[in-house]
Amino acid sequence: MPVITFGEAIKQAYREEMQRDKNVFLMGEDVGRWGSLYRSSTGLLEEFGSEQIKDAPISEAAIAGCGVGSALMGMRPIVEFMYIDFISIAMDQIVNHAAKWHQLSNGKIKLPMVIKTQGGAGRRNSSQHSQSLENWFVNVPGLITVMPSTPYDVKGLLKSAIRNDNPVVFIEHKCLYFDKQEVPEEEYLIPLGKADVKRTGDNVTIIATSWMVSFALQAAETLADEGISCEVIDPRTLWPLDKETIIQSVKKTGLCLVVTEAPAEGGWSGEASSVVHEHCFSELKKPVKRHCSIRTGIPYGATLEREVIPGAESIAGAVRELTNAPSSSPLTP
Amino acid sequence: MPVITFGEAIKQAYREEMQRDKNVFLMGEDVGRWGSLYRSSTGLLEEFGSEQIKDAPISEAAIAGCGVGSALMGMRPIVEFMYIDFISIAMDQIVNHAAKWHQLSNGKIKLPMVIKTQGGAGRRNSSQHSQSLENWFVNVPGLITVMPSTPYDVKGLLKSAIRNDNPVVFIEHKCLYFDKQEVPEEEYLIPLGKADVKRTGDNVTIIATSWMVSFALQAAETLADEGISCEVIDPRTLWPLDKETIIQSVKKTGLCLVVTEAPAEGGWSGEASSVVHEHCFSELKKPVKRHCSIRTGIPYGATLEREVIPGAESIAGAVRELTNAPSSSPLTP
Amino acid sequence: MSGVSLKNLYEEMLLLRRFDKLSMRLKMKDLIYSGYHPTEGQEAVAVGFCGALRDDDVLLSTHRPHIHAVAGGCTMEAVLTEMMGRTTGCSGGLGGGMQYVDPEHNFYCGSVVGSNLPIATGVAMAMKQQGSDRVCMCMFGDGASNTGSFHEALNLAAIWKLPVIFVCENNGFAEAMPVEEFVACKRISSRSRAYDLEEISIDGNDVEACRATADDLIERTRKGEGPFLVEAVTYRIRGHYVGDPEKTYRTKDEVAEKKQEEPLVRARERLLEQGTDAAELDALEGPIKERLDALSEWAVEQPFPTLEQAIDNVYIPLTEGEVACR
Amino acid sequence: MSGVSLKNLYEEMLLLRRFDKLSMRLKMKDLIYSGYHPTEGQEAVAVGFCGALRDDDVLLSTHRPHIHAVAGGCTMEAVLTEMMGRTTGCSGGLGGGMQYVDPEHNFYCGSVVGSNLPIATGVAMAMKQQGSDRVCMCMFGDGASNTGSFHEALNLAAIWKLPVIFVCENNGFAEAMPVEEFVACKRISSRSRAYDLEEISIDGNDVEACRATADDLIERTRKGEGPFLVEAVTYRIRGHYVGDPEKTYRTKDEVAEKKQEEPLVRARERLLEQGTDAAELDALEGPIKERLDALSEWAVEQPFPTLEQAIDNVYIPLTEGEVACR
Ligand SMILES: Cc1ncc(C[n+]2csc(CCOP(=O)(O)OP(=O)(O)O)c2C)c(N)n1
Ligand SMILES: Cc1ncc(C[n+]2csc(CCOP(=O)(O)OP(=O)(O)O)c2C)c(N)n1
Ligand SMILES: [Mg+2]
Ligand SMILES: [Mg+2]
Repeated sequence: MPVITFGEAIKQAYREEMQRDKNVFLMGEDVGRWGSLYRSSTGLLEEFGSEQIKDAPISEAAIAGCGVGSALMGMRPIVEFMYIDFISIAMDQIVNHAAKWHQLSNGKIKLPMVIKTQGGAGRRNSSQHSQSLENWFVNVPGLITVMPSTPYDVKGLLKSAIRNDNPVVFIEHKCLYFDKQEVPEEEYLIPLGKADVKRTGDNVTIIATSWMVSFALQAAETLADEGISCEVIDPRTLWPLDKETIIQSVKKTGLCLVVTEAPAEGGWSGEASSVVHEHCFSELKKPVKRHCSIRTGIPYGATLEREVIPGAESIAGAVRELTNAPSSSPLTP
Repeated sequence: MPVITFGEAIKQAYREEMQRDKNVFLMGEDVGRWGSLYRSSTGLLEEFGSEQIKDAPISEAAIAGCGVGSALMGMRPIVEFMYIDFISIAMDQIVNHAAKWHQLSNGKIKLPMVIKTQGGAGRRNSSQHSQSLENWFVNVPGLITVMPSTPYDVKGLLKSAIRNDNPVVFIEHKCLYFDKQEVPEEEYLIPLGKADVKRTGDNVTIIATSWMVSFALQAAETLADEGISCEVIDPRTLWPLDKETIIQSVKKTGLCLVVTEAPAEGGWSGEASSVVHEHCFSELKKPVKRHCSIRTGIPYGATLEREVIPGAESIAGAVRELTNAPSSSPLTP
Repeated sequence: MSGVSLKNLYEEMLLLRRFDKLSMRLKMKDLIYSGYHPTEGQEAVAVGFCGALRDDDVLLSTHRPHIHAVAGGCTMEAVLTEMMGRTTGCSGGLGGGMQYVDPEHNFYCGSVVGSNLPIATGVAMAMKQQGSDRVCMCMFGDGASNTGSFHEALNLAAIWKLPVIFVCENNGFAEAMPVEEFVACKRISSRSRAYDLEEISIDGNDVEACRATADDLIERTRKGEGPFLVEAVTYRIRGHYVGDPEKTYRTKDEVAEKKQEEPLVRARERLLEQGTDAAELDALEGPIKERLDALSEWAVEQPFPTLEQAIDNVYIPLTEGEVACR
Repeated sequence: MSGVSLKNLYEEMLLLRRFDKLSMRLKMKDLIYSGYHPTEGQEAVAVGFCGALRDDDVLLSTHRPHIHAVAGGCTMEAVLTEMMGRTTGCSGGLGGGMQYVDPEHNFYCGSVVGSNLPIATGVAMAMKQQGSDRVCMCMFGDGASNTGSFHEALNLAAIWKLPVIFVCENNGFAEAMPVEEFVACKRISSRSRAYDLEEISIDGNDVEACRATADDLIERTRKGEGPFLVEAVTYRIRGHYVGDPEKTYRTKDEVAEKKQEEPLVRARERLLEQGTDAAELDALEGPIKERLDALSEWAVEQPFPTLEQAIDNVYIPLTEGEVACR
């Protein structure tokens, strides 16, 4: 199987879906000439022409509106927002319109629209270019929210998102574009709404999203040497949440850590934690622990931003804390 | 003590603070001539003039930006967004600028700005005018989020918000403006960040926000007759959350219901529920239950919107479910 | 004028005038929920512009949509019962009077001021790409011309030469805010200059001028000469909504004066000048009254949506058999 | 020209040119993090406009702010070390090269395109209300003129006659997007018409024209004649950022041609014409080099902020003794 980058996997998904369906098009600032900020669409302008690859002016509200309007007319737009921080300008279109029209038409209108963006820290971009705002969408009825963490996943999930008839908010992470992985040449889809157990284990369940998944896996590796066996779950779709996979895991392990890059307070971590408590209360040995970014604007600079967000080491620390359980609830795998 | 409406209480807060400090001003669409949609500023244009009461064009981003810029210059703006649904247009200014500049100045700049709006269902305004979007702000570092539920509270909290040097998102509920209550004539302030126990009880803690508080109290009344004693907590400030008051209550009751008008998934209810689990795990007899709106766009019409959001009856039902505990954890007040 | 006589236009306007009156009555009886935004005085724009579209063109409106909707081809039944929250409404009674969609009649409206302009660009972009000669028309107010959405949409439509006609219905006010005070330029049509578009400002109370302009711009748009921005100057005779404290921003005299120039008065005067009999015009009222009486009787009998209808279509389930989450 | 000689202006531009070069070198060494947006070719606007302000005026810039900042009164030390993420930076090294604030020098910039325009209206509103004759100047690009924020801010400033000067630095591109293709009007200055403002478009490579226009507009703004929108036409000689794949959107020839007209070349030519000695101009380089060498040596020694600094000022605690939440 060829080893490709996350960015390349995105491009393959674009290419396959654009070939398959001429109604699929990508629109955003510099998605054409530049091929997107992280080069996930380089060459596609030449390949598909300006009807399917559209460079758009710096008009985030209009870009989103174009998505809504063209989806209404049977197109399958992928509208890209260069940084999730700028989606703040397009929220009206996404929340008040894209998310509402299917319902307002009693199901007659479909709005197959992918709202694609990237978020998170790690590239030293400071607080206006490094936010984790996924939670805004999770709480809005009518939207599906996806956060892929690997090249394999991003390809299969993006293809599903493009084919899905709902508005799907698809949030990549700026630190993942150059990650590499084996990705099959044959076509595959990954269903939305299905979590992936990225590592199986018995002592603790770690639920981690997006970039945090890789750190959770690293932490699990470290902890394995210490005799702590971690199961790492990547929900992939934040809503609808695959509760089953999560519940099954926590019923087995009895301990759960939720890791997000977004600050804990009022974030999706509260959702995940609540779901686990609601469904695994009697199996839980301790309350679910949330391990998230410090509640601060992401600082600029070489190293600080990594200190304010979770990392492999801090995750391992959080798991150790969880598993050094009081004698009343000993570690029984 | 005079009995006044919620709207009148707001006006009193405006008046007192505007008299006290000429730098305080209110700006928004039709806050002047009309005196705001729900009449909470009628007469103030005549009283304070157009420097302190400013009618603004339909330019939500500019209104928010005006708040940021003028606060920077030492003014104390109150910027009003007629419906919280339209704040979707101003998110960039609020999240990327208002919330960040104090930190970017290493604490030198203060941004004393009240971002005032109203949300929620109940006035038959349908899905683009009835949303509960408070959670967007709770997850953003740098913002304080307040949701008052009574005339007494709104006055004291609004005065504190105006005097506070942080950007404060102040969310009223469209169904509360005509509620009446005794409000003292003497000046008083209610500190931000302090929850209020609206009713004491022993069997169940109900945490409810905004309009939901009144339904929780009604439900508690009903349940009292059935021998179920409810403690009703109104957090008033969603962030920073008064964890102490909540924890103390749940340690006593051992059961907890969180009621919000926002849908549960990814909402603030997950935050509240997580906090309780994290701190009261051993005292809890059952997992915290979340009772929230159905995940749908608020439907128009005479009655449906009340069916998709929690009400006194459905809250009572949820509490009954909680308290009909399995024999292993009997109701022991 | 595509062969439509002034008398026909007058009759259509009259129908919309009476439809608005009926709606106001129903609002007063609390049979229409939410705010009702009356349309009295703005019928020429609705009939002139929205009525000029072909069936397969797309019309987008805003928070004051009902006469646009009816002039644009939606049935009065569907529009009225939507305002009344009944299942026979355009949106099955779930949207109400400011936000509903009628895909069959290519009509869409929303209650966030300015937001329909970006959507219109998307509609027009699809039309162009699909190689059709369809046209998108987007109605909005003077107040909406101050939104960022207006600007972003106009620029995008202009650089991509999209088949969309933006119709700014300048009715003098945005709620209580007089246009002179809140829109920085004297003619909203001068905003065209920011996009290298023609400056077109017309008398929005003159139904013939409206229709002629609409016909012309639609034809030119079909030929690929779009987009266009046109300002139609009219006047909002009623308050912004039923219950509006109008005295806070205008005098009764101003309104009375403006009533002399409203589209029905204007069209009637011209018809009389042209030799039409007053009695002939008065005779139009009877059938309209009958039709609206029947409509209203029918409307109040229509059912309200159920809770299931309100939660069924929030999103399209990912898997077969998945039920709406509660 | 407020008594500033062309030679002085030239020298200031030269300093900014070399400052930019130094920054690019530091960026290449990975001592500046995040994207670095070079300013070569745009010095006339910075010196002409930002340099014309009084100390107590307020200057707002955007994602390409460093020469605005320096011309506007911030120290090179604070600006450079901010880009390098050191505690001596304007924002203590927490903001980086696109978003920092220097309240002492009344300078503020942010990295969201267009967002500084609404903030400028707020600053100007406060100035007006406070009865001062201070002026707010807001720098932004051609690309920013397509944002909704631009439009909302211009309208608001115009209806309230605010003391703000919006300076659109049209450098030909927004990232890889050529202005001709993405801005619907030929001259961005025609957007003034949408707000009944004067259309002012000047040669942004002519530092004397820039300064003269700035002086004039600032004076008029102090007298209450604002707001103003001015377009200064210049050219971005470097890529949008260090590493920009420029060949995707322009040719080397185009850039070479434009280099003939860049502000330093232009000013130098004029100075020579006016009889200044070439050697005299060349002699300006030495002291600048020394100054920048010293700056750079000093800068790399400066400390990085601590975690405490990064989390201490997220918000002002509600109660005495409250600690930043972790
Ligand atoms: C973005 C937004 N801001 C505010 C409102 C509240 N609002 C409803 S109608 C209206 C006035 C609109 O004025 P205009 O565009 O002139 O249309 P008109 O009402 O005159 O038809 C306002 C401010 C809204 N619906 N959307
Ligand atoms: C709202 C927003 N959208 C997109 C971006 C990404 N971006 C950064 S700079 C830039 C181009 C800006 O062009 P222009 O305004 O002409 O300024 P210039 O870079 O030419 O100085 C873009 C699109 C951004 N920072 N903010
Ligand atoms: Mg109007
Ligand atoms: Mg530019």
